[in-house]
Amino acid sequence: ALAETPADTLVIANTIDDLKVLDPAESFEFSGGDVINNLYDKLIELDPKTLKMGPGLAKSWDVSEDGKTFTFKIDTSRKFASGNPVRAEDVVWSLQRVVKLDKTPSFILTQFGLTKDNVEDTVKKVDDETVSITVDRPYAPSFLYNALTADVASIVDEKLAMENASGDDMGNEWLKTHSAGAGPYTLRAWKPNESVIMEANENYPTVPAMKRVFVRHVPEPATQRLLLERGDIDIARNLTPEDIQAVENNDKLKVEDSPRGRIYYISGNQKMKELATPGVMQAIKYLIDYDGIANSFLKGQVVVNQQFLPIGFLGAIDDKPFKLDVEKAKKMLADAGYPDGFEVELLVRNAQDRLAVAQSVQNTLGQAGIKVNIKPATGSEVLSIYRARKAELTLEVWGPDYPDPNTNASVFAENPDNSDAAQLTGNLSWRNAYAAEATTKMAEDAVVEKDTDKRAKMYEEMQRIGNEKSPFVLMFQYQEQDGMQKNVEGFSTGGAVSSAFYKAVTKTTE
Amino acid sequence: MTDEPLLEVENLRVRFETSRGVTEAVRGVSFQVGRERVGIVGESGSGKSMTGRSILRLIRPPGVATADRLMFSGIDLQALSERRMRAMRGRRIAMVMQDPKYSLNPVMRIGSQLVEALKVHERISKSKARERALQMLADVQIRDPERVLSAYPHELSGGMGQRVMIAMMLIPSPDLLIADEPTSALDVTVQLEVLRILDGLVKDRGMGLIFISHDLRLVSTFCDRVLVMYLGKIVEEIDASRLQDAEHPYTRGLLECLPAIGGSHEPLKVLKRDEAWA
Amino acid sequence: MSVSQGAHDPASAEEEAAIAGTGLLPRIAGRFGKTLFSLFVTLFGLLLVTFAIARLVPLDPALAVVGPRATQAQYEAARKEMGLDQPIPVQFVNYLSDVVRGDFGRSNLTSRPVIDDVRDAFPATLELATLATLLGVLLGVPAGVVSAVNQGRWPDHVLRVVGLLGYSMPVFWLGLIALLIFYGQLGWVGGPGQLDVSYELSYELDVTAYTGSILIDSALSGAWDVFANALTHIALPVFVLGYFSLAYISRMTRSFMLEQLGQEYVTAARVKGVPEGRVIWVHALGNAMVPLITVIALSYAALLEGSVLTETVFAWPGLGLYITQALFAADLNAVLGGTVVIGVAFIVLNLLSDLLYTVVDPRAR
Amino acid sequence: MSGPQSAGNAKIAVSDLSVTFTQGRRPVRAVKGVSFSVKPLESFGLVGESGSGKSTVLRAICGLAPVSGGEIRIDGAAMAEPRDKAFARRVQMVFQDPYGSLHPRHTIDRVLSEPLAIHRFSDREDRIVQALKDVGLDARFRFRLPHQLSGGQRQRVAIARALIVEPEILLLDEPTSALDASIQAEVLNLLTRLREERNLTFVMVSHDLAVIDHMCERLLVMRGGEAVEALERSALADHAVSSDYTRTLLTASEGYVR
Amino acid sequence: MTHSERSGGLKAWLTSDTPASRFQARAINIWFAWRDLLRNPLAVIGIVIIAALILMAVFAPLIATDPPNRQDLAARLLAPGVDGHLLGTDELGRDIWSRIVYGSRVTLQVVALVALTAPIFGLVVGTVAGTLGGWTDRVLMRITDIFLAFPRLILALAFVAALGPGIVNAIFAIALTAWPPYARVARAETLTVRRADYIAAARLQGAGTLRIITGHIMPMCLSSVIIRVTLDMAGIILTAAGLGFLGLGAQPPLAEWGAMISTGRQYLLSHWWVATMPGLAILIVSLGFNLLGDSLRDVLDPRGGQK
Ligand SMILES: Nc1ncnc2c1ncn2[C@@H]1O[C@H](COP(=O)(O)OP(=O)(O)OP(=O)(O)O)[C@@H](O)[C@H]1O
Ligand SMILES: Nc1ncnc2c1ncn2[C@@H]1O[C@H](COP(=O)(O)OP(=O)(O)OP(=O)(O)O)[C@@H](O)[C@H]1O
Ligand SMILES: [Mg+2]
Ligand SMILES: [Mg+2]
Repeated sequence: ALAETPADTLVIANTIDDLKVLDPAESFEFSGGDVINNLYDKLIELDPKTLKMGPGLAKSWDVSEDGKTFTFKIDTSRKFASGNPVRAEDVVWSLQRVVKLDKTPSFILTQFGLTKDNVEDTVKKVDDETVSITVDRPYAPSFLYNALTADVASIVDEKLAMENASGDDMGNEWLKTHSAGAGPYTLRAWKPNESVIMEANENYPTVPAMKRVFVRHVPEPATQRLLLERGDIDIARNLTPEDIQAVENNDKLKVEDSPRGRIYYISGNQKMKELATPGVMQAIKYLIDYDGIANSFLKGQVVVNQQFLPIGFLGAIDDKPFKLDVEKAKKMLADAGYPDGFEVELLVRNAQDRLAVAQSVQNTLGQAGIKVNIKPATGSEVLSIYRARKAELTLEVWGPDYPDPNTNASVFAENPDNSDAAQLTGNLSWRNAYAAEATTKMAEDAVVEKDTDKRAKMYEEMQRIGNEKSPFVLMFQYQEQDGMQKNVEGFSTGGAVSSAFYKAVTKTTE
Repeated sequence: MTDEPLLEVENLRVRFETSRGVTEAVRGVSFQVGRERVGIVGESGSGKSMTGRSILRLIRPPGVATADRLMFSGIDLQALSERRMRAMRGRRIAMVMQDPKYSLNPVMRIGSQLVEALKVHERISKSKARERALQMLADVQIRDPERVLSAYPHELSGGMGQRVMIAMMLIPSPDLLIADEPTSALDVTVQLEVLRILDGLVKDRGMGLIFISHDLRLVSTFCDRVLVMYLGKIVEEIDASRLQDAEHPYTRGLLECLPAIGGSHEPLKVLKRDEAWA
Repeated sequence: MSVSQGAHDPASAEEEAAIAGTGLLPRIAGRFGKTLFSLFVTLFGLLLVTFAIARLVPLDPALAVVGPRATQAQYEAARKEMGLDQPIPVQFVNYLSDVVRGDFGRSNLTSRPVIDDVRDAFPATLELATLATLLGVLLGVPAGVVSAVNQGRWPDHVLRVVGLLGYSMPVFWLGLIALLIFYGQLGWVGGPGQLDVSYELSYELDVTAYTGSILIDSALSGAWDVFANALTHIALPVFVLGYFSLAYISRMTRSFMLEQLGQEYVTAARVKGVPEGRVIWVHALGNAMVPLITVIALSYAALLEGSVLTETVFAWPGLGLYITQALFAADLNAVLGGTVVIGVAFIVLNLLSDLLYTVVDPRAR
Repeated sequence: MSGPQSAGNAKIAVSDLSVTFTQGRRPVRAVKGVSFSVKPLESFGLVGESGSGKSTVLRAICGLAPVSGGEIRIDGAAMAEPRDKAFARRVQMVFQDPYGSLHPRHTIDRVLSEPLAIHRFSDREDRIVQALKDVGLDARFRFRLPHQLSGGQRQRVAIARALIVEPEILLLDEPTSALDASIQAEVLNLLTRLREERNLTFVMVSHDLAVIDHMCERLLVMRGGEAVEALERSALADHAVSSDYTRTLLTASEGYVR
Repeated sequence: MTHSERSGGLKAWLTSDTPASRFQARAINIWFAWRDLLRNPLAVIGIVIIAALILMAVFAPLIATDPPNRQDLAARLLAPGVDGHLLGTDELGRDIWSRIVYGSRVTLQVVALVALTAPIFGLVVGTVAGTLGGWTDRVLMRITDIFLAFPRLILALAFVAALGPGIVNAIFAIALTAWPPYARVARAETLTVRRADYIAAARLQGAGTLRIITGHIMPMCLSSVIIRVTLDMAGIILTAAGLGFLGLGAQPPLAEWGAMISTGRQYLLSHWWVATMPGLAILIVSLGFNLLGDSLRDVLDPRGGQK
């Protein structure tokens, strides 16, 4: 309470230590998304409230008869924050740039058949107001449109970026720490592990009410709560259930829940004899105290979701076939040939909530005789082991990359080549040596299914098959609980499909 | 010179109470000192230093010193407040410590230490004090007093350190000087120089001197009177000149066990200690 | 029983001949040159060890850069770009030659040159460590002296227990509890971080970054409100770290003072009639200062390097936190760079304490 | 001045010995070209004031000082560098400071049994008991630590340690300067007796002419690292000395003259 | 005199000034140090705390009221005293008192192992460097300096990161970072004794370098090293706890005090006891070691002015 936050400034406490680059062609972290989403506009934008697609830098769009060529009409009245007008060239350059730079998130575009070699021809300026994208197969249009709402498809100010380019990096080095977008905000300052300061983009059609957004890195939830209670910040984004309870009981504050796209799961490596034995992974699915966890130490932070699609996605279903049932699981284990259980290692990232879940899992699996040894490791170590197919059980989290069901189906239910040599290191099924025979074909077909309803049905089917066959024990979907001052309105976390939006936020002063 | 003794000590006792038992370092010592040279001899550990220190009330815990009477030129030293006692120390009674190597502050220049000895007792300007210090160093036969003044203790030889120590204690012109083995660290040649200085002071200034040593031959030739200590007690008090006639077997033993140049090469006589002496 | 002082000083004859000796300055210069050499050797060793550890650690910097979704090809490309495909000795030579040119590489955690990151983080650590050490010295030395003078009596017991408590308290725990009480409950001090969020904005706008230290910069810029706010924030971590350093310094002071108070020159000073206060605070402490300087320098160095936990608790954007996070994120350039900076700081402090030592102790010249 | 003597029948022959220490970077020439020789079964004295290099000469014989010139022969033979166990069996030394020459944490028993162990003596138990008896120490001192002994008792232990390996030569570095006169007499008597019983050759250092006169047949006066003159014992009593320095030493040892 | 010890019983045997055997000589020394220690009230408190810690670790199953890892999600975050949970329960509904009791085993293990390894290694390095001097000294001390200049916690972190988290690795890492100060202490002490006459005497006796280092020099360095070890115990406990706090020490579900604070800190505002109780445990135990170490120095350290 040393000072109230300024009326035209939105102050947010968040953990942003994962923020490392702000170039939309490269950034692939949650915090990066929260920033980039507000610095850049894409061709197609999501509405902060409804999260439905609407025009962005493209006024309208269309798809050709053969379903392979998409055209976008550019809104040339828009300007970048630098004052440069938004041109068809910028759009073409930005999308080609992603493919050419070939950074991690590029697959979101390259999965449509765009390659370094063909991108000059497949992404083209038709005229000053029109851009066309030609894909290799007649994909479901919703698939491409959804992909284009991802951060990686942000439109970058070519002139500004090229002025700051070094070598042939297309401005990559400079854009890591600067912004060149047409979004509602521009980057004023970013101090790694400290803060991000954004200022309103004066060239944005509807200038946001919050002239400044200040995101402060505060790693401790308890600290965030204190800051919130003292009025030092407007929004606290990483509160624990206990803190949330306190915030709820505080009449100056409020809590807003929003489901996020991240999925909590445990996977069993099919290279391990015990885990590959039919019935074992199914038994484990009955050995998780889903409700106990969701109602105690993760209360409010997660909702039980036993499917690979988060609620909010096309094709998501709300089936919850599993619950803690030790007797049943014991029987299943006995049938599988392990009446006395076995010993297994659970790889888990060294974070508090995950360790708590791991300990609970250790406890309940132990009740059926499965002796779990928790192996905590840093994030990148977990990843190395996991990617090398060397994990046994892995407790991990998966976040969708773009708001289309394929983002999850392609990793949970599709495995084009289960051999070690294939090195499909980004694919969860491959990492767990799960061939996904029953669903691989379905997933491949679903992306070219033009009928959205039919497409949804296909994903529902894949999930049900997964429940029976996959070595993925899907447990929860994240839910973000933000504590905020009562007077803050219009803040959106982006729900399950996107990142935070600040442009609609207002603060009423009493 | 007055007849009244400068210092009167009666039944002085020093006890150390430690966890491993009680040690009585000095057990009822009485003597008087006038403006003369009084020697205290005795073997190591006989309580010579403790006697000297307790006169200045400088026995540190766990040691405790008591006396029936401790008078210094009419002042009861035991009755003085710590502050008044401090004024006595250095100014009226000074003590040359046993080993100059450990008795000078190693991180302070000799000059500062000398000046300090003056300044705690007199209001005196810095330059005046310096002058006096130079003079004092010259008095104790230091050849290059300027250089010594700006030197640190470790830069001095043992003999120079001892003379500096003497200069430091003499600079406020005390009435009584307790010299605790002032020459034991010195070569025979230097030893005699130092003694000559002390001798001069007693003669010229009328200072009283308590000369502590274990070297019986030295004490007998240098002092007027000798106190012989054994296990914390004075076993004999005798004029130095009459030492050859000493009666106490301990004193005699000490005298006889010394080898002498040109003496016989028979085994030396050894002292036979008698329980009754203690 | 101590080894008795030999009856003769074996070095006296020689020393008599060389009272004045060579001047202080050339000797210090000679020492300096020698120390400079050992500094380079130590630094080289430091780099070698750091590098070895960095390569031993099963963390994969390339993987950390490309992230979980990367394809094998992207991963390989990143490895190549970072030079990780080369043999390790070659990597080390490359790294060394970069470091010699002042290039510590780029942090993949922040995408900035490590040097820039360190330049941002170090002042925060320096501020904290300096103030904490100051507090530790200003309170710890007198406490230690009083304790020694009263050995075995109640002031000694009280001061020792207070000191030992500070030495026994996990800093991170003390920090949390202090934060809870003084910030959470009482609101007397600022919260975690270096400034209130609102002041952080005005810091961005009104304060010129002369040195990188918020306190100094805001004072130089005349932004006194920012300065005052920064003070309320630094107060608690300084107190927590300062308590720790106080505990250590007072304990060492006590032990050095006990040693000095038993020396003959102290008695000699008393014999001269020097007042007790001067005996203790000038004579004894003057000598105790000699070993104490090293102790203080070491504790200062330890604060510079070791406040990782405090920095975590107080969200203090300092070097310790930076390196720790870098370590967790497999950001090896940052770890190496930060470690080298701390190592250099340590060595420089050692050097300084060496020099100070020669100033304070004539025997060491 | 004593020139290099014929090493023919000398037990110890030191010729033109120089020792140079380096202190910091400065070289300190502690002994500058000293020569003397000691006949078998003789007791030889070294006198001089503090720092004159007396101890250094003894240490050089034992290989404990950096010899920069000259040579040392025992029974006409040069010695191994560094000194070996065989040397230890023949030459032993008693140090100046009884407080510093006994390991403060070793019991007397350990002090005496260690050399026996090193030289693989068999009947160690008996030898220790005998050694204590030889130097006139009660057996109950055997398991005490040095700090529980008086200076004279310690010096006896040091002597016992030196004699327990049955050497031929005993180097004595001011064995009584740290002791009271009364105890000095006991130790000197002890040394005299043991020398006769064991047929030892002594080299004894002291700054006290009287002690040297009492103990030694011949002596060398040293000053500032150099030999001033070599004398027979009888010369001292007769004041038949040639150098001024020796004369000063002689007068000084008679006490203070008003 | 000689027979008095037989008649006077143990006490007389221990206070005799004429020990009759090596064993008795040693026992007498220890006895007097012990008596001096007991005279010091702070030391007694320290000894009591450490004794309590040891008893707690040994009899953990008897003292604990619950198995340390028994979860009960329904009874999570109970306040101290509720439902018979002496110090309350943690986020998974485990009994905090029982976890603290079992945690004492981890703490004791850390202390014991580090105290056995690092000082011995440091002692060897320091005495060898100090005794041999020259190049050996220079090389060894340079290595020591490098490890000393290395940020300690970060070095430990790096080692743990390299070896993988876990209590054994944490102990190893702490030991690896803890030895340089011992090496320095030992070397400094060696330098003061290596010129002593008793070392020269041993040389003259024909003793080899190995014998001199192990038999003559090491015993002299031992007491400074032991004092430092006791004083460092607290630091070791705190470092282990710090590693636990950063998630790199003992791994779940093993009850380790630092890790308990770490998980408890997010409940600090609403459920203070979860982090505070293990914090107090660390505080008390390290205070115990500190009190003992500090007093031990007064008793053993020849510089302390006693004896
Ligand atoms: N701190 C102490 N604790 C116990 N006993 C002590 C202490 N200081 C001195 N003593 C004892 O006091 C006695 C007298 O000591 P003092 O220093 O007066 O002897 P001294 O005659 O001056 O001997 P020296 O010729 O060796 O200087 C000794 O027996 C010694 O053991
Ligand atoms: N280890 C050393 N390093 C440097 N100088 C030394 C060393 N040992 C002795 N000296 C010097 O050598 C000279 C002779 O020393 P030595 O000990 O032989 O004299 P001493 O005649 O035995 O004197 P004292 O009577 O004091 O024992 C002295 O000037 C001393 O400073
Ligand atoms: Mg004395
Ligand atoms: Mg000598």
